[in-house]
Amino acid sequence: MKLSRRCFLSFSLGTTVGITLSPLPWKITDDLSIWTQNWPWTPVPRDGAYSLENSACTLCPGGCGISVRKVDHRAVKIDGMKDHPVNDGGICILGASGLQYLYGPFRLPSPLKRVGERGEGRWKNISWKQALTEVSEKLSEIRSNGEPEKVAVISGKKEGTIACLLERFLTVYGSPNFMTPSTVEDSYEAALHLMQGSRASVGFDFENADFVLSFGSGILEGWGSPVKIFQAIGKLKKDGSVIQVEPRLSNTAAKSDRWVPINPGTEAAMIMGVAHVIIREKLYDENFINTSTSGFQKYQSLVMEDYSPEKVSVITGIASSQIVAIAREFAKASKPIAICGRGEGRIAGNVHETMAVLALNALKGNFNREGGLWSVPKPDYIKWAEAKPDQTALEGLEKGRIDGAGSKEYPFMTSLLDRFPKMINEENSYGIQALLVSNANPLYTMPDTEAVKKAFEKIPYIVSFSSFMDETAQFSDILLPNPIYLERYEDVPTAAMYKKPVLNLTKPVVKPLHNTINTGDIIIKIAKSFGGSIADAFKWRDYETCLKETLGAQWEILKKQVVTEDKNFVANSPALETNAGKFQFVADDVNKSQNSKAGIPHFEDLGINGAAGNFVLIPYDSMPLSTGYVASAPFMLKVVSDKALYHQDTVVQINPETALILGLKEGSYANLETSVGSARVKVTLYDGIMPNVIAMPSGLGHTAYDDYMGNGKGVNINQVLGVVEDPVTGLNAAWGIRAKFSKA
Amino acid sequence: MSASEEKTKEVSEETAGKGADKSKEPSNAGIIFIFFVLGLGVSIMVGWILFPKVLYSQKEQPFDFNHENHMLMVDNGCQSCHFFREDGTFSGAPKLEQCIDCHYDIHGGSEDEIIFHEQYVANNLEVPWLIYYKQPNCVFFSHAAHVINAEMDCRTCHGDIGESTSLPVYEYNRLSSYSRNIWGQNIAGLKRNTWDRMKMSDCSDCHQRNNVNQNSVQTLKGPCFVCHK
Amino acid sequence: MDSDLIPKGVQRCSLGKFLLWISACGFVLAIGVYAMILCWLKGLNQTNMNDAYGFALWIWADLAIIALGGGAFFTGFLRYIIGIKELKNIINYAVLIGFICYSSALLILAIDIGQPLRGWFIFWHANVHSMLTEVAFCLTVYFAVLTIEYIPLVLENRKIDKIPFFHNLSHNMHEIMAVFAATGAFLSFFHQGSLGGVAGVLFGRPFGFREGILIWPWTFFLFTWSAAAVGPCFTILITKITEKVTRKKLVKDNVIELLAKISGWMLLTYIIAKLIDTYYWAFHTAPGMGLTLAQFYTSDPGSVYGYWILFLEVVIGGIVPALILVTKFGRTNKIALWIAITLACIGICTNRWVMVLQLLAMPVMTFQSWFTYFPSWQEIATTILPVAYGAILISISYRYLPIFPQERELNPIPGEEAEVETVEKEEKKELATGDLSPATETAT
Amino acid sequence: MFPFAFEWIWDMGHYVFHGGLWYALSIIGAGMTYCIGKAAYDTLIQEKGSHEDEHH
Amino acid sequence: MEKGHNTTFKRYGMVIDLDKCTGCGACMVACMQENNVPFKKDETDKIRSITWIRVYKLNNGKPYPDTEICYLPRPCQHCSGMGDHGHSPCVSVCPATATDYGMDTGIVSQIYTRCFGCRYCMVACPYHVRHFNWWDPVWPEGMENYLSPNVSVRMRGVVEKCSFCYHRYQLARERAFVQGRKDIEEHEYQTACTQACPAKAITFGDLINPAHAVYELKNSPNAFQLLERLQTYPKVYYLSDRLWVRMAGDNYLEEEKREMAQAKIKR
Repeated sequence: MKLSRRCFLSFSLGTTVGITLSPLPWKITDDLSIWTQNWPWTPVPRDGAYSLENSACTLCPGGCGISVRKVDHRAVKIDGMKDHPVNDGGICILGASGLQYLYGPFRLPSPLKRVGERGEGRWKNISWKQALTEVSEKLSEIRSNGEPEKVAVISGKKEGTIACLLERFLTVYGSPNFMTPSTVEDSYEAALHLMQGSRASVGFDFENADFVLSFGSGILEGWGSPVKIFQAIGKLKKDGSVIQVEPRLSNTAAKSDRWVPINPGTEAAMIMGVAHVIIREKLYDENFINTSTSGFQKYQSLVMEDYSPEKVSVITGIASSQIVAIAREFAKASKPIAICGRGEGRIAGNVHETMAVLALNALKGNFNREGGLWSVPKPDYIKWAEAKPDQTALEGLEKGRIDGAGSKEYPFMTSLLDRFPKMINEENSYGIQALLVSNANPLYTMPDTEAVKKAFEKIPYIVSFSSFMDETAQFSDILLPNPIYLERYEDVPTAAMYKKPVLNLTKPVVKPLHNTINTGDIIIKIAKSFGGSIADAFKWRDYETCLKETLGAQWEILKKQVVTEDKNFVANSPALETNAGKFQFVADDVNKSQNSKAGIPHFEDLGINGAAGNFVLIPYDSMPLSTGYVASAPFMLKVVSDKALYHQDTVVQINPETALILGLKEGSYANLETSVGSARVKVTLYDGIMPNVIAMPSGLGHTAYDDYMGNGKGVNINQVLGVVEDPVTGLNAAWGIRAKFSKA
Repeated sequence: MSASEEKTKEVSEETAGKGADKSKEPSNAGIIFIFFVLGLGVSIMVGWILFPKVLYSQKEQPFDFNHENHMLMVDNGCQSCHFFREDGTFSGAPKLEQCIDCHYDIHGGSEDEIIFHEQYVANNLEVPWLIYYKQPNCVFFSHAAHVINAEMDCRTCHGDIGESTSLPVYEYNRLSSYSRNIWGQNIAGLKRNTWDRMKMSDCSDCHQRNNVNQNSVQTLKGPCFVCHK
Repeated sequence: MDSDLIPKGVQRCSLGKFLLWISACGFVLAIGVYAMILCWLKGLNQTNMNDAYGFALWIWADLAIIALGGGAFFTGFLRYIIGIKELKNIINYAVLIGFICYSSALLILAIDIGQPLRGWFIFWHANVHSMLTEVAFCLTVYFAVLTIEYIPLVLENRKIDKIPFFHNLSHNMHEIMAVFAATGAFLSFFHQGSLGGVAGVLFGRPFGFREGILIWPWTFFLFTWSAAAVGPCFTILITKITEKVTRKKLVKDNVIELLAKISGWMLLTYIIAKLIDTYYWAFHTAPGMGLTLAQFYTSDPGSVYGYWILFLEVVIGGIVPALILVTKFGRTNKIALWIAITLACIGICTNRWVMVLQLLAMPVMTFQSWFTYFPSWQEIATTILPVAYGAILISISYRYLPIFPQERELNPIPGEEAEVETVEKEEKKELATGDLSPATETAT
Repeated sequence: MFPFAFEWIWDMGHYVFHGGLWYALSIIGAGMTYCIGKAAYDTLIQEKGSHEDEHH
Repeated sequence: MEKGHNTTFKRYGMVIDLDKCTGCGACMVACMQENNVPFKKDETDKIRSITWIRVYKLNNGKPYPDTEICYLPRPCQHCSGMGDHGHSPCVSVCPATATDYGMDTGIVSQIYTRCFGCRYCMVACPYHVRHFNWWDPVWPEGMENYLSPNVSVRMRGVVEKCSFCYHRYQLARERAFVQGRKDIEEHEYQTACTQACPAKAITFGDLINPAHAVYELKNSPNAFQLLERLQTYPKVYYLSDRLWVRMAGDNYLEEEKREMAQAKIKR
């Protein structure tokens, strides 16, 4: 026994020595470490042939060119397109995240039909044929009931072939209700119409200006075409100066030469105060005033009477000496631009404020010239044969728009989406039977989410063309997913607030990943299914043909170079189109029934929602948080500061003084309550904000998409913000809301 | 251990201590030594012969390919099919599109060509070639730097695959999933030809010999980033 | 039941009681092992470490137990190199404690790295400029030495000793133990130092950075010195605790007092060096980087590290125990000794804490604030694991191995005179051979 | 650790560092080999328990 | 340092104009997309969130209304260490030589397959540019399709950091080789953040080549480096005409701050 044990021990020893002398232990040790270097669950990107394809970005109205880097058929990177007139190689955070939208799991894979209750999230895959048949049948049913006006469209885009196809369809179908979300551009458009008589968009030549006086505009927070503006401001910082007037030290304020804190909502008074000093000291461009304007006297007397620096100082909280200094600086500059429109311009604002800013620019005559403010004509390349509505359609069109745009009250407006929920909820309108939503996500982006949802609940049939499972898609009855911009053709005629008209073409850089159909094709198909006058208005075989025919000679050029720009574009003289042939300080096309000053720029306290509460809640925008149709991509959320979103909580900024009074500390929870809704938030102490003002980040609080895309992260600011109607335009003029704020 | 066993053991130890069984010792030592040698032998066999067989797995190429034959028909040597793209990157194994340039139809009619046509051309599928000398994902290997800038011969790393008439068996390491051509043909790590193994030390040895960018602060050899990504 | 394994002439508790105690420790150990496996399988996301706290609780525990385990090398150094014979009565225990500390430290390191299967890269692909390489090498090799020092103890188990080979092996190892001990002391000097170097060489971290000579920052020497000073205190502390637990006197007072005296003087000299170092660092090194002592020990938001921790480390954990231990009263008074050795251990742990955690908590870029961190349960469990493991190993070793040479003499079992006789006989023999002379009062 | 590792350089750092390391390793290695070898020799060849008495 | 300028030895570096930077984060996203940086469902715990370039928000510490803020993008500083010997704080401490400094480019590399995750380099770096992969990188289903083959995806348990888009340097060199050139032009090698920056605040190039834009920019009186007093010799320079921003770049004693303010007044 003893021997066998010893033998066994000896055998083991021999084995040990032998194994040690063999490659076995050493190779296994080595191979195991190599195994950790190639864990099968860590993805290995496949290599292939590299290529670059240029296209245009459509994620925001900025109109930038992009270069998509591809490896074989996969897109791996989006860069800015070199030498593109708008972004010249640069790219914004949203554009750079584009591929996450392309490859994200929150894309809609195929047409879907709702199975469970609305918003429950239970869907059934259906074929395109079935989907289109169902939508066509529903629409023809409504039309055959003689109620074609009860079909409405919400389109995220105002211009371009898709928007025009949708509008054209509605027209021949018989509904006037083509609605688009309004932004500060609408307010500018209205003001330009009132003061110059033109139907034009506004453009700013920041690149060549030498002074920018901004009244709360978040020009570095996503305003206009961000990349263009970033580049211009960078240059302006070297050769000129920027003054930012707003209650909060935003990024724009931080980057400007001077931040002038102002009582929230009183920017218009400040604009008028600056005008006052300029007029009083006769610093304005006399030649321009005399030759190219009308109504100066009336404007002057109002300005001189009501807006002395002392009076303005009381309203705005800005020292009168500072008002005088700013006015002098503005007047002294050779190419100064004054702008208004808060944040990134999501909310249209009070038209009188916009008019005041136009008037201030007019004092320096800085219109339609280098370094000034331009009126850019609407794109005019869509020249289709006029659609001929039939009798049913004409009857429907006569019923007038549900949102009141173009009515006696708001004569020159074309769309007032912000009034839409109210009109439906108040039930004195004719109501809507079917709603088509394209490129928009109103259930998330519109103020007073609760009211919007209530209105949508009253609409029996909602169709969404969204590419993603967003809030509105989630609440729809049928989903007809559009391929995303990297998979489809579409004209992109906008470059927000850019001084020249540009036309981009977005084109498929990758094969469509999912079973999607371009919204343009869907409209053409549905229209054809109706036959008669409706089909007649859509003679194109498909959307691509339509686009090709519409663009004509430009098609080939655009396919090759993505963008065309009229380099020699010169805007019309500002005065050309008005009746008087001059820039009008006093507008005539205004419903003056409510207010004697309605036609003159002035400061008007429209009041803000909510009587209760000692605090003022203002939204703030930032580049990493998308507030529009698409939610922020995972990459963008990664960039969001922990002082805006912390785990699942929205973080609001308050002045340390306010915090002291309320007994709040950095990171404590607080309850926020407005007349619209309430929210539990975290607070961060920020010296760059006025006491008693609460700044809340917008773009958070999605309830759709997925966990990576911000579902359930923070509070949607629209849950606590309301709508204030501008008396002249009917646009939303709310800039904030009163709030109760207390320790939670 | 049972109590009785212990008792016997103690007893035997005591007797051993007295030197009663001294005569047994040498023979015991001999048997013990034999067992040692036995263990040594078995484990060496396992380690050197059985282990490599278990460690490496073999995979079949989709179908056979005759390099020699193809070399006769092209004008530009290896680069006819394995070429540089304009951006400097290397194309590697040809894509289906390239093959069809010549093989738009069945030419030779060999079994392999028929497989190629029936299974891949007909279905527009890329041939999933197994690449013998594919470096792992952590490596950046520039053919341009070696073939163009350093004017190296393909043979240096790929051996005479260009003259082969059929494809060798593709062997890969089950643990590390590396091709045996990278990991080394010889289990002991011995190397006869330059192309026998393509591990890091092989790259660095050649770089050292040719004094390629020996500028690392840490090793005074090539900086890691020259080959790693 | 296990009486055959228990050394002759000593009394041990019943096996049932023993197993109960072992299983209690085993339970804690099991939790630690579970946490350890979690860390290995799921990765370090199981911890609350973050990109600012690249090192955290574990590394502190590592540094602390290595410092406390320094008793092994320093006692070994004194016993075998300097030749202080009395220490033979405590060297076994010092070795055992050192073995536990070092094996725990290695285990913690194995859990702490993100890629345990690549851990061997530190040896194979060593970067000799890195203090961590030095730590890893010396730690591993010294652990081997400790194992070698511990093996003969195991072999002295009554049962094992009966196997001739092991008996001989144990004997041979004893014979050349001085060589091993010398190597161990050499290695230990370096790795204790290199652990100090870990923080001291970080020239991007003003809190840890120290000037020094050649490649060694002052912390290198301070760490070695402090480990040598406090290690014996920890050995005494554990001995005292063992005595309390076993309700027996195991080591004669003269041995303890001798060790305490050496430790006290070491501690005193260390603390003087530490004060000089702190002064130089605070008033020369730091200002050169634009920093003041007040910025290191501040009540700024996020910082819990005020001057109190400096006071705790230097005064309470340094000066006070040093002064107690250098006085004869302090060494001989039971309570004073207890206080002193406990404070010394706290002091060294605080020092290691400061050099790991406060170092990382302090922001270097002006626009950052102090970083906070609280360990996860997995970290705490794996940190307590060595304590349970140590308790088990000590218990088993104490029960079955002749750890304390003086135990039989100090705790004679009535009615077993024969046993006592043999003990006396053995001691006489030792005297005769001059190999291992017994400790006596006069020897000091 | 070994001269054939990629990182090895024949410089002072490696001489000192690895010199120390290999020195320590060889002492330990030699020491242990001696102990085991001698123990084996003593056990197998020499008379058992010859120094039973020397040991404490 | 200047003598090193020839076609083979370069010191790639960056000059970031903080007066231009708007803190928009485009550089961060461009970098993440370029370098296969993973993301998690919740990325608000910023000290466990991997971003090779991070934009910090600095403030002048003054109360309302005198508050000023400034954004500071912080890529890896690619320190050359004391005396430009390449012993940057992180390189010298790595026990397994997983991070290295190439004298040919001056770029600090990080080799993920070599790193075993001891995190000593993270501890050594005062800029916090190094990030640990606490989790396995997981992409939502389908998103792994955009991963670039030029940069390896990092596995759990290793440290990663900005590489100055070294793969772009490699690819530019390949192109140059095929075109028969040995060297590359300034515009051929630009990092992803530089290319993306909508405000054009980042300039990248060879700091010791007078033909490169960064050469002049770094000598501006408004230029400063982060923590240069620690003698890390970073290769990222910052520009700002605001004194408080320049002072925020390093630690200064109170009297030093006073002196700097006075010097500014005199100037």
